[in-house]
Amino acid sequence: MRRSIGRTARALSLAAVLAVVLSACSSNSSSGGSTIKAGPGVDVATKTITLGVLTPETGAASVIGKPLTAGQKAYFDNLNAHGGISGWKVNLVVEDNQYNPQTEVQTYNQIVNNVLFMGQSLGSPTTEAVEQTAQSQNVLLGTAAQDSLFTTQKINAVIGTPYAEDVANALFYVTNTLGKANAKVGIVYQNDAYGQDGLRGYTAAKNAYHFDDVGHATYNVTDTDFTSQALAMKNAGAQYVVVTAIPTAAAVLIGTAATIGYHPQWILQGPAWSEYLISSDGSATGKQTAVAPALAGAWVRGFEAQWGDTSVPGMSQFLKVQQQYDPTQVPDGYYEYGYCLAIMEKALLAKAIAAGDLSRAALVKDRTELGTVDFGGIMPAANYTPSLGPVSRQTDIAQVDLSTNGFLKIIQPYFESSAAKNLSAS
Amino acid sequence: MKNFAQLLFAGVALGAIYALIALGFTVIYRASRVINFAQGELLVFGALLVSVLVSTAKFPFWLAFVIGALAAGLVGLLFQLGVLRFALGRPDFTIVMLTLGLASVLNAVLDTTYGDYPRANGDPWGSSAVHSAGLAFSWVKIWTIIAALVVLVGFFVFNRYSRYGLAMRSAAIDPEAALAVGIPLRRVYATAWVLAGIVACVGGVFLGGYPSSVQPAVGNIAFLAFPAIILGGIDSTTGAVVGGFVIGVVEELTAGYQPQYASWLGHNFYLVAPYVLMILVLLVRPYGLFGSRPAERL
Amino acid sequence: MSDEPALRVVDLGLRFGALAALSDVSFEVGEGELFAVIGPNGAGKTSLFNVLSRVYDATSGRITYRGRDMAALRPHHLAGAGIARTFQNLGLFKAMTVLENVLVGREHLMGAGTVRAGLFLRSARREEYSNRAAAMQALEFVGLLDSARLPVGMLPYGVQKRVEFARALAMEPSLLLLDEPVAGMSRGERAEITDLVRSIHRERKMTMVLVEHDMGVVMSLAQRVLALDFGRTIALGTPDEIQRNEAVIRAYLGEGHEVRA
Amino acid sequence: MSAPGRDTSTGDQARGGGAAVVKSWVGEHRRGVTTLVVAILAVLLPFGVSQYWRATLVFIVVAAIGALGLDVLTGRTGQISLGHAAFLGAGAYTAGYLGGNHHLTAALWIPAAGVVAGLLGAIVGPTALRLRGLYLAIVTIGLVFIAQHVFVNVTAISGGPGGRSLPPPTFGSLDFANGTSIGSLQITRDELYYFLALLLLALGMLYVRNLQRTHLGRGMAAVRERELAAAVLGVHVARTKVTAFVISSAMAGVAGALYASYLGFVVPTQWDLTISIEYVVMIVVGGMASLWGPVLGAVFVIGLPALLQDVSGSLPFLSNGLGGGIISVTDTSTIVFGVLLVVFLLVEPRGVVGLGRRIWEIGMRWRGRRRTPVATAKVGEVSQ
Repeated sequence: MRRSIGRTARALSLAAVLAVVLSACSSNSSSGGSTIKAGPGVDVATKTITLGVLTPETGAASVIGKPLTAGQKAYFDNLNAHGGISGWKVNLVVEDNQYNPQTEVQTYNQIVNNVLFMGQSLGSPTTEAVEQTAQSQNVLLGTAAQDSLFTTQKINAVIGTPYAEDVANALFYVTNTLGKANAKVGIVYQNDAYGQDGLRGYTAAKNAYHFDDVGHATYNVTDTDFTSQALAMKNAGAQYVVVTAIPTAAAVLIGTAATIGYHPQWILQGPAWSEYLISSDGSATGKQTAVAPALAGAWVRGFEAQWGDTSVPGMSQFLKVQQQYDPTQVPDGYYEYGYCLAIMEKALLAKAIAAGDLSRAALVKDRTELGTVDFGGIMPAANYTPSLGPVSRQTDIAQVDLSTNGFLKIIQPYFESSAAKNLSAS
Repeated sequence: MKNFAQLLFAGVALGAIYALIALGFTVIYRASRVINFAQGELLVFGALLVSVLVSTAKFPFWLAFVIGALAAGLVGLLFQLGVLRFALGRPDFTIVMLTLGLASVLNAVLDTTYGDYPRANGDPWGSSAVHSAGLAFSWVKIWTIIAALVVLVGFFVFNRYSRYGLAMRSAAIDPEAALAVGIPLRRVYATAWVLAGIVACVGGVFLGGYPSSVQPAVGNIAFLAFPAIILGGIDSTTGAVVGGFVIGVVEELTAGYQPQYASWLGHNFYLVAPYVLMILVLLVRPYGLFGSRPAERL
Repeated sequence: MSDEPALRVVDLGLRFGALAALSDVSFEVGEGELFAVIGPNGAGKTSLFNVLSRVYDATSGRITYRGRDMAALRPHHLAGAGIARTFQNLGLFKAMTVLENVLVGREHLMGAGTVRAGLFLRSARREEYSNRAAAMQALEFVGLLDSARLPVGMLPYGVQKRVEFARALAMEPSLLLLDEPVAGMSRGERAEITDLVRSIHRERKMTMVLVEHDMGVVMSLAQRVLALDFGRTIALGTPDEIQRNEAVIRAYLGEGHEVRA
Repeated sequence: MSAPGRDTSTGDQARGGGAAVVKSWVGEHRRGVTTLVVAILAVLLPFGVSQYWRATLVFIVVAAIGALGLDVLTGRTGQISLGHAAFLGAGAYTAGYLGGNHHLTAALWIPAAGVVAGLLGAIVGPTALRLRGLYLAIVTIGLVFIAQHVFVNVTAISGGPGGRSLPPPTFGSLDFANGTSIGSLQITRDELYYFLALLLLALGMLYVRNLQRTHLGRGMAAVRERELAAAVLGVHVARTKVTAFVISSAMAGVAGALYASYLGFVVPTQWDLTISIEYVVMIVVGGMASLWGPVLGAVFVIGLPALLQDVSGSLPFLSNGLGGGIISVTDTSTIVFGVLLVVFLLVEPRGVVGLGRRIWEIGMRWRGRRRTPVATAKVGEVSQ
């Protein structure tokens, strides 16, 4: 009974939201004698800007897409509630790209005429599938994928550090910061674009710091057993193992290793981590999983600040917004990522509005001249220049700590390695 | 040597899962002469239900397990009664498509009800393991093998001695004849679908054991079990089981040794090794190791 | 009929594991002769027929047709070698029309490949139409001209049998093998088919081997008859001789009966 | 479309006249006219629809080409294949290699994609000869896995696991990426892809239609219905099967090339079993061994979910990423699709084509019923 009431309530609120969105779509770019130049998705009359979001809401990747979109939306909702960008409000139209290129193309075309640009396009193969069209239509893509190649096209407005730089930094931390110059290091990576990028950083770091590269092992995203990979690393005697994988795979790998009595220092790439690996519902209150002990102590390198660490300037504001708009959200790096993506887009829109030109072409140009965007430390500041390339090369290193809220404790704040600096984008 | 033993153990455990899935395929094939493309979804359905019963409803594992298995069987039954019953005598293609329909519906329903977060399968063993001779045998894997063997033995007993077992075998050999001698085909088919659901659930639950977890994606493993049913001969339950264990071991050993001894075969060759083996076998025996050659009709 | 036999079968043997379906069967069929093989159920008629039509390979002995060793022929070579057959349980393709079924019989006479046929070039077209004409004539012969475009599946059994004959004729064979053509037919249908076989033999002057259970049909059609039992020859001769043959009578009806033709 | 006319008129000479012929001649021409109308509508279609549907149309027509090929193998020759994805992929990478690495014109890489995939079919076909039914089906599944493995590891051509980008078709100065304009009429990238695919589909259908009217088509049907009987009647079973394999793979290759080029970027994991399955669903739902079946199947399998996605976006109880809602748009459309698939196949196992025929027959009967009373009335008048 209570549930059904809840439903109706939710439905109503949603209907309201939709109404706004639809009205925004229906009467777009009706420039009523105002001075501003407006592209599609811009309603000068009501001063609303509509952005598209192409993100996986279903399937395995929805574990990333849902929190990321939530964080992005929370930021804009809060922004709109506080007068928007000099009076302009930002709406999101969300479509499920199912992490499937064909669906991405369809959903892109479904909304492209009603949006100024894509506030989010999640995934590598998906984003690749619309890049060509987007370029020809000057539709900026808020690309949520860390593959280095996206940093080389001005149509992709990316944030954060590419996977390759990320790995290079982590290995710099081992060889230089910790002074383990000739540590025995191995890597287990997913045999796809993501894994390839991780491997690229690994190789770059190897050439720069000459650590003892004892072995590589690959796996497939459908694998259910990791005995061979665990044994390969164990026999190679790897003391540090870089894991460029998805969370479930990382868990099975590390769990299997623990069973056969192999406990190296695991170095998980950002996407290999999920709080659901530790707790049944991702929260501190949830039931601890069986693999949690095995994961404790592992390093997770990424570029999001530790959830709730108020020493980070932007954190308290971030938490306030999250409390207000997504009180049930568990600590999650992707939520932070989405929030920061929104910050970058807000900066972009602010620049365009200030220049009085909200046309698509203008925004693509603005992306290259945006300069530095500060995320209040929630993510390393991003720097947008006409020369393109990675907008950030910084990484932080967190350690899995079962007692911390969010289970991650930062042990090394943002830093940047020489190898990462010298990495040329793919 | 230690490596080999460790890999072999993992292979047998993985093989046990394949054997269960393969058995599910074979049961349906013998009854309706089609591949059941919903086998993977049935597996996920059962496993997720067990997981939720244990974690939220606080059921004891074994009770949840039984309920989950029966529920999965029920889904199979309902599909037979609600859909396939009306498709009796339709071309095989149509029936295969119907199982695909079931697959996509189940898939979306599971996604909606449970989401895609990994869940514990709820078993009592967790990460516990037996250590001896420098090898580690995790209890989940040991139980996986035991459970598989129990199910398989149970199935053979049922198949051999129960009234339905006989009925199913005769229906498998010649439906028309079976019908003629008054064997209730529909009830036989229904039984087959119940069994398929049950074995699927068993496979799913153990697949989700430590250090793995249960989420919709694990349903994909069903596709990897195909070589098992062909290797053994699709209409032979013995074949399915043998095939299952064989490809489990082959996959695991390939993963263990190919990278160092035959790296030219490329990364992740273990993924295709079972299929390569299957094709090699078929070149010699077009109907698998235990399969029966269908009578050529003029 | 010429003295050099068309079909020569020497010491033919066929065994399935321990079971001997045929042993030392020998006979000759002259050009243009209508030769019949009879025998009770399980006598080995069908086995013999399947060996002749290359469905089975003989375990021993040899078969030559017009001096050519048939063991060398694969089933799809038969048509090219001028040998056609009908099937005991109708070898028709239910999903096709009558005309298409008959045209399948002319497969070996048509050479257009995927390119010529796919682009429907003049040559392919000419080939297609000339063969349709031939198929139509075959249908005319069996009196089914008007059914040409009907799906064969919806025709009565007797008519389907005629279609099969039309197809056999369309193959333009020199040897026609008939596998129990009247099996499971009504008296009336049986008479029709008998007449059809007779007229084919008379007008097309082709060698025919008829395997049949029905004495009456065989006696009224065949010029010579081979009687089999348990895979062995028990008699070979003219219909009258066969009818009087003790072994045959015993084989068919057991002791103390007369065979009426 | 003059061929059907000739066809029967010659058949006509063969059977020496008769009203039946005239009727069938008209029948053939009614079909010709219908085809013409459909063709015209197909050409005008993209101008009348939204950008969303224009993109969807491209996917539909491209898929129809692949489905047409699969139908030759599975629908017409009865060889169940779940390996179509492998051939789609082969075509795609041929396109990428020739068009991307060597910057050749699409006039070359599109046919090349067909040829390469066809050759692959010619290699695979013979090994499949001994296998029947489900055994063949599952071996072809193996083909998909093996092909994916090759795609992942032949980095030079496939770009490795990271995938590769593909060029838009270019014919001389015409570059699909930029679109073009005829006089004042602007033709977008999507429209260009659509028309190219449509043209290739039309050619493909013409080709298959011709096959089905010649001995090759009959041979295939004979092999499908009763292999051994066909063999004894002189059908070269092995050659027929391999031929079917080659034709099917070649068409898949072309479809794959267009699909990949339209996406602009492909990763090896895209050519997986689900694509193969999707194609089988197309031919079964559309109606096997019929000319329009594969096309209608493609419309059903790709168009229907797209439609559901389109309409269900505005239903209040559906969540669309903005929070709230009970069930996501995708899950809803997946469920509805699954249910429709089941219901449809229970009601009409012969597929969309069968449904069409049924409606047609009903229509004829209705017309017949309407005419008869008029006729009798006339007779009445005369008799008075």
